[in-house]
Amino acid sequence: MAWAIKFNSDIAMKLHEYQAKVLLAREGVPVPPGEMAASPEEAGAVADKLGQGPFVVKAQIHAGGRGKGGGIKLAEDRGAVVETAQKIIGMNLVTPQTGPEGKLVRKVLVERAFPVEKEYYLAVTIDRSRARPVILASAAGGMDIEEIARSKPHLLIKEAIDPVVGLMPYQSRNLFFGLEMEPALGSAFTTLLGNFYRVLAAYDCSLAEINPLVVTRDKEILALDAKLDIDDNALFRHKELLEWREYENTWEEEAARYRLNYIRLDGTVGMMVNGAGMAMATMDAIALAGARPANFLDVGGGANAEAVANGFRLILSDERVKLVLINIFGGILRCDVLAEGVINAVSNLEIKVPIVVRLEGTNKDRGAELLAQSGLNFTVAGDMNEVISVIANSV
Amino acid sequence: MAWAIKFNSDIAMKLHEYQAKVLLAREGVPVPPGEMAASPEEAGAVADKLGQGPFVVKAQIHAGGRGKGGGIKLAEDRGAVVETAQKIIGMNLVTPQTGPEGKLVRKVLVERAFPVEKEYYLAVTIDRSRARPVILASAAGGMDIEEIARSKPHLLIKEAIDPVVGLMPYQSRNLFFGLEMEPALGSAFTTLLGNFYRVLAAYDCSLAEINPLVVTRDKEILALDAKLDIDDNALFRHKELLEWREYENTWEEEAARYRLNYIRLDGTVGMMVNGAGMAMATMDAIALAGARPANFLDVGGGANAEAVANGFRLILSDERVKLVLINIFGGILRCDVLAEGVINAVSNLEIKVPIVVRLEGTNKDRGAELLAQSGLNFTVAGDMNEVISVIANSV
Amino acid sequence: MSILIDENTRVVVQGLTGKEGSFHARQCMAYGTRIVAGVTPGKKGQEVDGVPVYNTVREACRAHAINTSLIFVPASFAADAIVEAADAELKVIVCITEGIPVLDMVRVLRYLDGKDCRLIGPNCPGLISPGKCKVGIMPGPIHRPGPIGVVSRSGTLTYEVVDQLTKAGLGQSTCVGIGGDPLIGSTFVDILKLFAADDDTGAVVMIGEIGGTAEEEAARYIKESFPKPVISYIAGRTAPPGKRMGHAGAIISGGQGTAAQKMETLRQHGIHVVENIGEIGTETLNAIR
Amino acid sequence: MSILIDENTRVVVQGLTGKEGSFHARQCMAYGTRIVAGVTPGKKGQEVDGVPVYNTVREACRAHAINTSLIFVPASFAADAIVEAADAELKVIVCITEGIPVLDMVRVLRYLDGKDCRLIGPNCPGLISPGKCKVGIMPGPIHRPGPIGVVSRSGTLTYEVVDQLTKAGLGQSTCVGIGGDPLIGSTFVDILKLFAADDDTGAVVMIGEIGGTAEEEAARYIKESFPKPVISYIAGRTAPPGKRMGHAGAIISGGQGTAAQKMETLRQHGIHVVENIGEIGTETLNAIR
Repeated sequence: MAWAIKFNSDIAMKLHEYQAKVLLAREGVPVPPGEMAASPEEAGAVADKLGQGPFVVKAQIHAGGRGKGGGIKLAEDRGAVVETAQKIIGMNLVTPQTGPEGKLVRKVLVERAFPVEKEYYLAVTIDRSRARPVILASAAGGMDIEEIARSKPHLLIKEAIDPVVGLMPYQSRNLFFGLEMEPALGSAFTTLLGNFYRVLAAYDCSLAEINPLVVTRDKEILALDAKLDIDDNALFRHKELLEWREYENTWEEEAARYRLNYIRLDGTVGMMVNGAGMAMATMDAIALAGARPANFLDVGGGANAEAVANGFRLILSDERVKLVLINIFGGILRCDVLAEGVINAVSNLEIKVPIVVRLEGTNKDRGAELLAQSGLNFTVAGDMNEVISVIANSV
Repeated sequence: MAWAIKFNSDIAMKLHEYQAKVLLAREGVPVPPGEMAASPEEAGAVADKLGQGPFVVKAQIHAGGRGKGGGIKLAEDRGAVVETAQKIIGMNLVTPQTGPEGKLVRKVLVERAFPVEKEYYLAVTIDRSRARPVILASAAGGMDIEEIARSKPHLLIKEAIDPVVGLMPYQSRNLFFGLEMEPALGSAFTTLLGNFYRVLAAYDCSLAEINPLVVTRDKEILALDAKLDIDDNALFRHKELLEWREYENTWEEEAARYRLNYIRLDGTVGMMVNGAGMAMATMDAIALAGARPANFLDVGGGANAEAVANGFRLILSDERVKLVLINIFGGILRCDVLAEGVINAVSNLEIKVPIVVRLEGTNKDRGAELLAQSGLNFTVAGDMNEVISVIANSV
Repeated sequence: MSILIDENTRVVVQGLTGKEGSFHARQCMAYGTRIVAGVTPGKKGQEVDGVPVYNTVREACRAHAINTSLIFVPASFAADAIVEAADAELKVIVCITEGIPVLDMVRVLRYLDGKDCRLIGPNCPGLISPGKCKVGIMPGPIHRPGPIGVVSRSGTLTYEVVDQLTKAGLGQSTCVGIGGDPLIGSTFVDILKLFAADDDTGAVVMIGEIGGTAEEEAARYIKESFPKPVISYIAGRTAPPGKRMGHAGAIISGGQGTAAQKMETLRQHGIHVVENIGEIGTETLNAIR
Repeated sequence: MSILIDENTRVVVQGLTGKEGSFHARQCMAYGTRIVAGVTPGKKGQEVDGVPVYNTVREACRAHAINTSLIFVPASFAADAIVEAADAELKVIVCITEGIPVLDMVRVLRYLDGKDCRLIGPNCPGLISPGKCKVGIMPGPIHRPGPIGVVSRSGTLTYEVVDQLTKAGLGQSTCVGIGGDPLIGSTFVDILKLFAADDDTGAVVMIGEIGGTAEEEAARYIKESFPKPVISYIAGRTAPPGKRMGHAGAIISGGQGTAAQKMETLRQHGIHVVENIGEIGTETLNAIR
């Protein structure tokens, strides 16, 4: 169960904490008063608006563990807010989740800080094996959910939601009594839970997470940190969220413009394949040949010549690429169309790296013929085994 | 299927047409502009507000077939509206559904009249056998649905709604294409249908009916007449609708105040029973004895002495009653409690009619003893067969 | 044998601390029913006549072996209570509560579709396997163990029938009140199928009433595949059309769902129909001789 | 024999008049599939290569004997199309469409629960019983009739495998692409159960990939009760964690759902695991000898 969460959180557009809190607040989930700031001046203005401190200044990047990397700081007053924002904005924040290269901080969230009495974990996501939304809650707030699931499974409460009836009152009670919250908080918790669960459907979240959910010393319940991931496939019905889309790097942004399935990797073999499973299998074959792919590029089972040309140009523009492998099993995508695309792409380019081509399936002979006539310099591989041996000999 | 509709329409609080249209309009179902008027003056004011005629003046009673009884009249202008309202308000309207006694008209609905091109039937109710909401539609608009179901079943389109997915677009298409509406009306119809279906859940309707749904000469779709019945059991979550409650007669209104299940009938045997099934069986037994019940009165399987007293007083205050039958099978309701209730009820009353009592079940001996000691004059029946023979001898 | 409940039944009462819940739980225990836990949110730690109370059914089921629920919670919470019991995988759920909105029951019944769980009611007196177990609100003392299965849409009318059966020397295997609402968890046919498989049930008395088509559906099933004699009574022959006779489901209209029609259908399908409720005991005795 | 589709399959294509729908319907017909009707709302009366178009599936089913649907409608309408096909009681529904929102699939799968109907996909190439019937978008000519059942989460990778099988002299009984999404209508286990009962299937090639636990569940089922040899390949051994590899379901994270783990589990459950995709044809041949 625990890692089903992680999976689903990844097939999605990630929102920043401040964006998530805007949406949560819109549905009636209480969050601390606060606003995003893209500069120390803006941060100061937010502090003015919020009034008296203390405040908290939080780096807005798409990765967790920000506190450990120095991305979350308390600030007693307006002056400290500006000073802290100065330090955080523009820093390269390294956390356990960013990898050693870190992430550049462009924005912070400035909020009022609250004295916290107790922390909880609360999330809703899709349980793949049961094909249902599931609410997860734990009194071990602040911890990573996978860590809770591993080390304290008895503290993880799960409520699967049947779409026939939705979130039922008894399930709220299972969670409330399971978390052993103070009786007086029952109605506040139930209201929060109902509103929080509604966020899932309202924005097609693949993951909605509040961690920690806190009870303050004044016995208020607040979403102190929040994470929303939006199902990519459902973005067509949430067009207003598209302006929040950010890409990992300019490569992936450009690929998205061409509707190509591109992921940047760290090897030297540029790879163009049709079909996701085939692309993964080709990566594995490259590894068997002792090399590593520079990218994952799936032009799609039904790609046309234009998609092929765009993909090929994208690969060639990557200076790390020392060899290009085109591995196509023609089904809907005919091999002659593939060849046309490749020829179009390179008509104005000087090719500096060796190219290995393997064409199989529909119209493979015609495709091979077109490539041969094009003057393009390339090596032919007859099947997957030949692909492996050609690459092994080239690196 | 057809008569499941009728059933469910009856376990409900009926709304007047003008009330139904208020709710439909609130959910986005287009209705003709109009308002309720309780006097000819008010009717004139509504006509002023609506502007240019022609208008239609419609008697507001809880029964169908109003047109046939003269309860629906066209009025060309304001003057005709006032005149027509004068005639209709206060009339005793007899329709095929009111019975020969008719119903007193207290209010009219004044609306703009529209030239109609085509009439349809549209309803949503609960299909008992499938335990689901079902949408019913027919191009034979204006007809009674039971009549359509009987004589033109091929014209009746049914769409059962699975609560897992709700009303799906393909079901709207099944209805739209099934009704053979003009293609240009597709989007207007789909929107109307979605809004109309939402009314069911929004107000817990046991029946929502638009008959006729019309296409006007200007190609507008309108709910020309509408009927909503609200599930009695769900009124607790629609308190705002309670002010619209009306009773058939003052007897039933008084019984409702005491939370008694009372229905006025046309015989001479006043009857007090605990439990609905037992009450029906006792009515049948009275018939076997050659008499007819003056009422159905179920004090409830778990009634207390107060409910019994209220029920007994209600029966005694009915001058048509020539004999009172108390038939109690004590379960939760103990027979001694029943006896107390009866004794309380009559302590200040002079009893002019014979009373037949049959007590069975819990504490029946103690109950009989209390009644015997009370000075009340009554006949004891030992079992249902004796009930029948005692009544047969009394009438 | 018997159906649905017996000596192995272990009951949680949802709504145990309420007036009705505590009263009837006491009556059931006095009859010998093993009521092992109660549920009332926020009242964990209390006891009712020695029965421990929990906040949720899940908690109760963690602490006790439970297979049956008896529900007394108010109508506005009853749908929730039924789903809570089903989610806890209780096999028999008896909902006494009356007045549940019909759209709530639409969702509940769809939820229960395909689940290994039998809902009795709502708006019903519950059920009793005389001498073994009572999970309901019927008066225990009128029942005797014996070969007659009883299934009924009505409450007190069932007591009348059972009383006559007992006085005629005919004990009962199990008596099931399926409830008077238009949407109920178990129909006549559902219960008849259980009686068909119960060796200790020799004949069945089926008490119907006006409204709906449940009796007609039962008649078809009985003729096709029910192997035991069935005696039936239909209440409401004199009920006027278009009026709701107490039970939400008991309304007749336009010549449909009438008692006369039901009785005719039952007779055509070989079922012994009793005209006079006062004679159902003796007629049953005659019919199964 | 074969599973799910054969000479008796009669198909309606939902979205027939679209570019993809008409192209692939033509390919299927060329392969010999009986496509008897198409559905596109508002296009009743049109024809596509002689196949009549209807406004609704219900209309199409009134005019023709249909038991299978092939769906090409856009993602935002696909959930509706699947439910429409199921409501018309079609027994096999093949949804090619990719990009259906996961919450739509939650409702669709709950709707299908307990219905006598098998959904293949979405986001899949469909299925083919070589020489008999093709209901999908795979290239027909690479297939040959024979004893190998193929089941796969992938599209083109399946073509690669089938091509190798055919070249190795191993024809296929039925090849089923179950789809790459996290929520799909039929799992490996669902399809394996059908292959288990199919006399013409002698062995199964199962193509898995990273993400989820479908392969592990299949491994358990195979060890417990699948009577035929299974050869498996898992794609994505070198995929980095936390990245979505094309298929919505193909992501690994935190040491879970990795190819290495899946391959280990499969081996432990007695399944022949192929390391090099280039050798799956020959290894299958060796494994079943």
